[in-house]
Amino acid sequence: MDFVQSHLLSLVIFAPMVGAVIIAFLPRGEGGQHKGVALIASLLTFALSVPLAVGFRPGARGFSFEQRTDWAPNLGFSYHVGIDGVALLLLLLTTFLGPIVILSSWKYIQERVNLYCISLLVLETAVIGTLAALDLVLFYVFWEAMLIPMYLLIGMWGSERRIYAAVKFFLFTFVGSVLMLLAIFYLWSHSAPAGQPRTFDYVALLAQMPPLGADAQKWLFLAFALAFAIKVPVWPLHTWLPDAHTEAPAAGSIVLAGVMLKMGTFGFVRYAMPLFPAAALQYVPAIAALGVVGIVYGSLMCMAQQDLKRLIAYSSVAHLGFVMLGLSALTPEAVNGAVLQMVNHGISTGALFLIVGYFYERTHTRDLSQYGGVARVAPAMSAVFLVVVLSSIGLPGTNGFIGEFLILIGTFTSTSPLGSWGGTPRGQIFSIVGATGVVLGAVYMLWMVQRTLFGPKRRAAEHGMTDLTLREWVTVVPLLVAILLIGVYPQPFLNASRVPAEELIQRVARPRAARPQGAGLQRPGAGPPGEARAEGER
Amino acid sequence: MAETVLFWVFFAGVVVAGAQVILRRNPVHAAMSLVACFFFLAGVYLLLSAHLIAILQVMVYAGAVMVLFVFVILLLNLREEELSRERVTVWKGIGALAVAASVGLIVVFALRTAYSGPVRDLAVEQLPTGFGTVKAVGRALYLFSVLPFEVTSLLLTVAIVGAVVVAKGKI
Amino acid sequence: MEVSWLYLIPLLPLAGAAVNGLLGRWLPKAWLYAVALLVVLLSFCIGLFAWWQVAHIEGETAQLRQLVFTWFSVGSLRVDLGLTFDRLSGTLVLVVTGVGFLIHLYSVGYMDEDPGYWRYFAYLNLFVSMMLLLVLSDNLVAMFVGWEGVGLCSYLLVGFWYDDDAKAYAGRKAFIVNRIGDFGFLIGIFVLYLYTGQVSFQTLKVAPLSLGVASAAAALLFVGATGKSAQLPLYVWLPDAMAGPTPVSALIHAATMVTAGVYMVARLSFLYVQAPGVMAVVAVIGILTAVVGALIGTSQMDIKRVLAYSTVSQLGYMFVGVGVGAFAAGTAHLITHAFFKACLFLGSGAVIHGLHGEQDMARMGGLRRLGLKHTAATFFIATVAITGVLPISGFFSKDEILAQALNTRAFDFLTLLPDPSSPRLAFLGPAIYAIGTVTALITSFYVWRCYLLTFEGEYRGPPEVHPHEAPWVMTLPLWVLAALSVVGALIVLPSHHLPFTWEHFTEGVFARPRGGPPMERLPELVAFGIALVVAWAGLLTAWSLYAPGRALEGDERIARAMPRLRRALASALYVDALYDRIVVKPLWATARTLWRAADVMIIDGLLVNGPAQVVAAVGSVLRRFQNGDVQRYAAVTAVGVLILVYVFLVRG
Amino acid sequence: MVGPLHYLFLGAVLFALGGVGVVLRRNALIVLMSIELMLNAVNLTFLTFSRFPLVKSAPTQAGFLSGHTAVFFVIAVAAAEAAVGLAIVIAVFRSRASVNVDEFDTLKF
Amino acid sequence: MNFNPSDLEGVLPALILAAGALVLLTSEVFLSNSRAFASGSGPSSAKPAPPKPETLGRAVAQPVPDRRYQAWLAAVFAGLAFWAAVAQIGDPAAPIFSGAAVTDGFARVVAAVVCASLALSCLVSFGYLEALRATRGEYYALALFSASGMCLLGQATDLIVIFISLEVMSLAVYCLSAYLRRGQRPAEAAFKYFVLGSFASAIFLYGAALAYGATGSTRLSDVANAVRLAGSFGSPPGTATLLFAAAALLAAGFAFKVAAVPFHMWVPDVYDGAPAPVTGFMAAAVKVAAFATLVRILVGGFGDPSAALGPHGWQKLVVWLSALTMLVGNLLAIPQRSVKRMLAYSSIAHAGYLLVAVAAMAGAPPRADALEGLLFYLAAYGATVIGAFGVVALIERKEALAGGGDDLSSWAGLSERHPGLAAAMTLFMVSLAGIPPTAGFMAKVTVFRAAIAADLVPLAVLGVLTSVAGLYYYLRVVVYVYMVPQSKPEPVAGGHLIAAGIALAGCAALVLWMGIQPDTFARLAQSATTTFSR
Repeated sequence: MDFVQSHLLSLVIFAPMVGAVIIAFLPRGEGGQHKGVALIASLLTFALSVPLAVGFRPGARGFSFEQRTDWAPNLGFSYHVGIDGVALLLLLLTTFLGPIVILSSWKYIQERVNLYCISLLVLETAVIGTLAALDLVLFYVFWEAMLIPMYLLIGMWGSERRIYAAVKFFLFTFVGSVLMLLAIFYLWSHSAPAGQPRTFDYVALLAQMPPLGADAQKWLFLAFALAFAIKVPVWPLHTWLPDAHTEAPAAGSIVLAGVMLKMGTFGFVRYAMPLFPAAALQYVPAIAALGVVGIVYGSLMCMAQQDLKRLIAYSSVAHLGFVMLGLSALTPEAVNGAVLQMVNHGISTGALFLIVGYFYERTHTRDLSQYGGVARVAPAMSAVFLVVVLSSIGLPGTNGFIGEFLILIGTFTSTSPLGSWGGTPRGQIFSIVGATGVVLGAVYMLWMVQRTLFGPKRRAAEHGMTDLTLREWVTVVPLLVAILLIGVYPQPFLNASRVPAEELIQRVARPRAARPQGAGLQRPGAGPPGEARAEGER
Repeated sequence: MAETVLFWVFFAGVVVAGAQVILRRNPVHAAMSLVACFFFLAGVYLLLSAHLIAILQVMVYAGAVMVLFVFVILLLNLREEELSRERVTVWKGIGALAVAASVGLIVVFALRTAYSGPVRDLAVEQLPTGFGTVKAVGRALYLFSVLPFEVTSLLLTVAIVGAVVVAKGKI
Repeated sequence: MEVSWLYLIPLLPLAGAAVNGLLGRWLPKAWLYAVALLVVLLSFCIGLFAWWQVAHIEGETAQLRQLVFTWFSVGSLRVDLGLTFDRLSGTLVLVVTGVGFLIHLYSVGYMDEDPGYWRYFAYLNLFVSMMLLLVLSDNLVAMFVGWEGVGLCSYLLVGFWYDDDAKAYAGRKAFIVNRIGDFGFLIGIFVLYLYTGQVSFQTLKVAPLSLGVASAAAALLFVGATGKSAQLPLYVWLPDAMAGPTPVSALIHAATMVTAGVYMVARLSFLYVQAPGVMAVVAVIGILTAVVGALIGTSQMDIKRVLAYSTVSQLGYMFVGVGVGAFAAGTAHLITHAFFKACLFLGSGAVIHGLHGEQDMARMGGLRRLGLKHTAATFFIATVAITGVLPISGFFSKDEILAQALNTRAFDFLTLLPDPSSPRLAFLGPAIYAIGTVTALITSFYVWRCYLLTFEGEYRGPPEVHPHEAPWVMTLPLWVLAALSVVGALIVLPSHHLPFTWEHFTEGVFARPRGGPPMERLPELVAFGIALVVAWAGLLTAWSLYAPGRALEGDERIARAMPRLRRALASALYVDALYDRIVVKPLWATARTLWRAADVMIIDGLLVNGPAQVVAAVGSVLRRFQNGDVQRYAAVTAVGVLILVYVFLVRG
Repeated sequence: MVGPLHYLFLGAVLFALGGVGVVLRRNALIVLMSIELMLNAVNLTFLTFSRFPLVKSAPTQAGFLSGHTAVFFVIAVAAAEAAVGLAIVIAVFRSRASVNVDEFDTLKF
Repeated sequence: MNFNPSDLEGVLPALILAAGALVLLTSEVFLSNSRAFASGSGPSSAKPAPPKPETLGRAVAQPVPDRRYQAWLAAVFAGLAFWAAVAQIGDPAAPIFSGAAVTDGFARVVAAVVCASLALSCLVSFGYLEALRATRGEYYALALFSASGMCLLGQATDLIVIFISLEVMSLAVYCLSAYLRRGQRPAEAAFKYFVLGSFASAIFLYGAALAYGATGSTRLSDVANAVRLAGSFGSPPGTATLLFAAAALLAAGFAFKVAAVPFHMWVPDVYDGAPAPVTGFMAAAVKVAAFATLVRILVGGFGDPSAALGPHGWQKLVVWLSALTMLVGNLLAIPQRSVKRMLAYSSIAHAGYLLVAVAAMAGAPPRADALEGLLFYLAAYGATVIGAFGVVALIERKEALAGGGDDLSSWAGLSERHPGLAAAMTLFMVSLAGIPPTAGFMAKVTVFRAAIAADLVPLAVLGVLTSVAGLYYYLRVVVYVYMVPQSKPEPVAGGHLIAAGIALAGCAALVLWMGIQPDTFARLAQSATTTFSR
């Protein structure tokens, strides 16, 4: 038991991997067994991750469930894992989605099932590892280990243009990460004063790295940011996403949208911004601007799509634009909102892809013009779809609202990090433009809903469109519960991210001295730019 | 004085014969020119007091290697029409120029300036030890070049085996 | 006063919605009806109980409060799910649950045969719950939840018969137009939060605000109100929203949801009085909406559309009320309007029900004598109330608004431009009064036209349709509402001293507008006289054109006299087409163009695949160099040697 | 008086001739011969440097005549190379009945 | 006497390999005789598993002596030599044969990698040769000979010894390239390799002669001394320029062997034309030996920054070579349709990455982390590329019989026919692309980390960016293996898969091991650098 306690996080990381190894040794061609093992492994992972959530102290600074073992002392990196609130949330999201993902394609995937299950499980391990890693090389290993299983998922079980999409996905994300790798090396080589042992350890880097020059910081930040921005994806680095999503099988899309994209935003929170605070502060206006562009642009793109999955993919661009906007606003509201929005997007868009996957299983088309009248033949599925769509457009009472609201209000009140344009704080402009995304979101999402669910029955609905089966219910109910739970009682989630968010803001936006937290009022013109919001005058 | 004359004779011989090697169309002629070239070179070696090497040059090169060449030429039995005209492409020209230029650069920048001081002549300095004689070279060989010597034996084995394997009819 | 049971008021309908929505398909019909009706009734009873308590507390603290839980709290932002039951919200709770219950009851009859009845009642319950949350919430964010929640229900109910693309579209349009308004609402919240750090009404009330901030916040919030309450320029969704079942139109698009904007402005009266300029805008928008709505109403042939434009118009009156600072008058009209407009809509519903779905007044007529006695009678009463030909509820509440507009001094100190020398806006009040009076005439005209065309004269419908009266579950609510339309007059009697009048009752709830107490520009009795005359003028005009037996002659005469105007009005002044041309189409076209040009071509084609293709092309060109000629290879090697030698010897 | 430079120059010329031959001649056998020329040029250079050393100190025992031993080995290597080279030429000739170097272009791009 | 018998211990791996080669040669003599009679009366019963005619595409009825033990024997000798190298790994460095060679950690690691490559290659060759009915003792003997030459190259510190060892290695490899007599390709490859290789050795040798001229010795230590003194007061005035010329020519000679652009032209044709197992051996072992020697010459001979060469000496040049090599290698690999040829260009690209490590080494004393990185990279690349060519060998058998080359289309649908093979190939491709958790990634880590630490940031950036292009063509193999349905009906030639299976499994295990637990290898590399004898 002691072992379990002290290795809990590692167990969570590698539990799916164990499942994958078992599957690799099972005889081929026995479909049920593979899926069964995969399901058990993912359920076990989820079960193991529950104690993480229970044992987590939301107020604690630093990292919880830390474990540190020698890995390659001669090369200077170690196996160091641990989680903070943000990582915990995303980790839970991942383990939560794990069984759902495996169940989602239970029947649809009939070819090379073993490889499919292995890919999914390895992917899960890689994602969890990415979240938990506290050593930069370890992080990078997991980061890139995500690529291959995803690549196989898209390329082997995807639709017509799957190869193009898979290769594009791989290359695109790879371009960014290799530069990050170099930046990691640079950090390593400057991690200690000359003569002292250098380190890849994130905690140690934060604590003891000698300050970097402004120029170095800038380039390093850009290298990290590029890797993460591609993964997010930030406009204009997003074009791999629609292709990947469109061609991937449902499970692939769910994982991609549900957890993988979050690795990019997570990277910003965990690495790019805290490691290079000065550069981050310099670039947050640009990032925020890109986020806003992403929101509006992504929404407009959605309106031009005829392909159901492509539309949702573009909506991801818009949603993650919100996250980027929130992160760069650097106010407690916005950052917490952004973190929550990561989770929200994982649940909502994951659920969207899940249900669209069910559509596709039945109709074998993603073409919106083939759909229509689904609500008549599959009312329950349509209702679920509608709820998910509503969550996706941020209807109050669903999870989406909390995230978008916090991000927008946080951005609106953000002053110093984002600067101003001719006296108008940029935060306000960004927030207002970003809020148009809320309107546009309703426009395209409800348009999509109408095209699919409503209206007279069209070809797709005529073709053996059946309602949710029991298995499918099992997959959607947890998602619906999560959507409503976060929508109604988000506080536990926000508590988890509170401390990391504070630390991030502290590090980036208020580097000089610790300033009082809490109620901040800023009257325009009350202080020179760079002055943080003053305490509670009203 | 005789040395000078001999040198220039050998020089001309080497250069002309060498040039013939790369100019003659017929490989038999080229091979014969090469033999001539080797002989002239042996002469040059003698001028350099490399007696043993001069002998080896004649024996190994002119005697063994060139016989092998001629043997192969005859074996292949190339007919006249197969000895088609040379085609000098752009890149061949560039390559030839590059070779010439490289060597030229080495001559101009490295070799020309090498002997800026007084020239030592070991053949004169080390006369008692017998510069270049069989005995002296043999001593150097067996006392200080054990490893290369042994490796050379390895090399010759490889060459024999390799040549047999490659030239064998079919595998 | 803190109580712990207030949450039951919105929660019960929510529970009903959950039960009906999740299990409705399998529940016996009667059970489902019971659940749906009982939860609303229970809410009503609790509301009544609470109202009774509140009514007995004097002064500004006349309210019940409950902090249900802290919804979320981040940084300095703290959003509670807090409920406040004061005299304003309490009364609205009663209206919502009361009228809501009646409409539920009515729906039992109306929707009985629809296969989606369980869905319908779930939505309706949900709507009541959300509306109650909107009304009761003690802060802007929670209000926004209800605000969007009712929007959602509106979306679901308007598009209830989603098989019809047009109806689904109408629902979508309602939601999206509302969202545009909500956008303003959100930004308004942000502005208030930025400058005060607060979102709850209680603390906002005492927070000092500069004129600019107050104006910005008030204006932005009002944008939300224009969306929700169908004011210019965002009213276009409401007529289309008539695609939903008629009880829905009655409840959501007449009695409750669409008045949320008015409620919000009244709730935030403390904010609006700090922004007199915005109040002027509210009033102007209100009166313009009123007159536009009324004008369009004159030329509609669909009975529900007539009522829809009428609603738009009446909402305009309400905004005039709150805009001129007469919050009590505005909200009073809200209440009375809830009664008579619900009655009208339900009446039209009964007609449609009786005619098996017929909505075109051209195919109605004479229904009073064809058996729809109750319907005709109640419709008549409600018509009287709305047109004000007799001094019952509508007469007084509307007149009070117009009088207040005439007499207000809220605009006396306003100038048109920030420049103090620019013209003052003191004329605004009287101008609004004048327009409002004309509008009243038009209103009287078109509502009577509607009544006459529907119930009087000869039946013009197809002979195979046999009109029949609705069952008692439908007529009962009609009668109750008709009665309320009459009795409602009590609370709006123009006496400031009667203890039961609305104005008296809500003393202390609303802030006082700046500019001092109203001055009497016209004697009260004269104003009454004008109002009566105007109402009767409308009635007589309508009679002269649409008197029984004349069938549709009136319309034809108008069309002959003013063909272009008539066409324009019948097409709702082409506003929809205009929006389509300047907003909707360009937006979609932009999206498509941007996708093709920016995304596919520039970003993906040029910047992403471009380099890849260039690299591939360079590779496949370069490989030609590797032509298999060993001497070329040797030559390249020689060149390499040359380079090395050069670098080492010459450059080294 | 003939000095070391003359020998070195001769070596260089011979080396260049050999190099040019490798690059220019089509006949595979002549290409091999050219390589032999290059090796001989190197031998000449070795011998020259061996006789006319640049270093001021007296040659060490190991260094003394190491140029000659080097040439000894080079001759051996050259012989070995020639044997293998000719064998390969035979093999090539067997497969395509030609010794024209520029016709050996099955493998390309 | 300057010969010390204990010096032989220092060249033990080479000795074992040479001995093994002789044993194999001798065995062939006996074997052929005895079998010639035994097989006179029809197919021998001592042949338990005759190659299946249908898998060979050609029915050969004539009896063939059973030579299947040869591969295992060769592998055993390779293993012995490997063991000999590893057993000495911690011993102190010592010059042997009066300074003509040295035995140090670096040499031992090089020998170990070479021997491991050899062992794996022998196993890969087994099935290939059997399927083509081309097993001969000479093949393995030549392989062992060339490995022996490589081991010597790794420890030679005398230019003449380097030259001769180089020739031992090269001649053997030329012959191996031409070993098969199927179609025109092997002989052509061997001829090109031979001509260009000899050309390059001649150039190298000329450089050696010039170095000899400048120093009066062919010992690298003497060269190093001369470099240290060049241009200074005590040294003869002409020395410096001679040394520069020598450096240029020596560098050119080994730039050719390591396949640095523009000395790379031979690589694609030779790799393409040679039998796949030989190509794998070349790519892995020849590269190791060549880089080891390049390091010996550049670091050991010219490592000291002299006034004329600047503080980093040849670094700038290597940087340019490296940049060019990475670019050209990756660019030209992209349009290839033949996996073998693609791997050839990829090997050029990898030479570029290895040159990054060489460039990062520059300085006095040489940067240890770069040297470690180089060794690690070489080992990782070796394991990967032998595996990759091992798979190619299995795929290629059929085409090789007909004298053709492979094409991507022969790879389509491999994962359905041979999932294990497909997985292995994917692993190797992933490793070549440098993606965790594989050896290739860790190799990239060690090399580029060293480059960054040596302030070669632009080079490192170019390196990783070109590796993205690399990813593209590696992925294309995976695409065909996993995602493109099989178009050609015929399966991969089966039979004789045990040895190849062991070899591939070994390679895969190594690739994963180095990727997941690189510390073992990093420690070896470190011990190599701590006792690196300059």
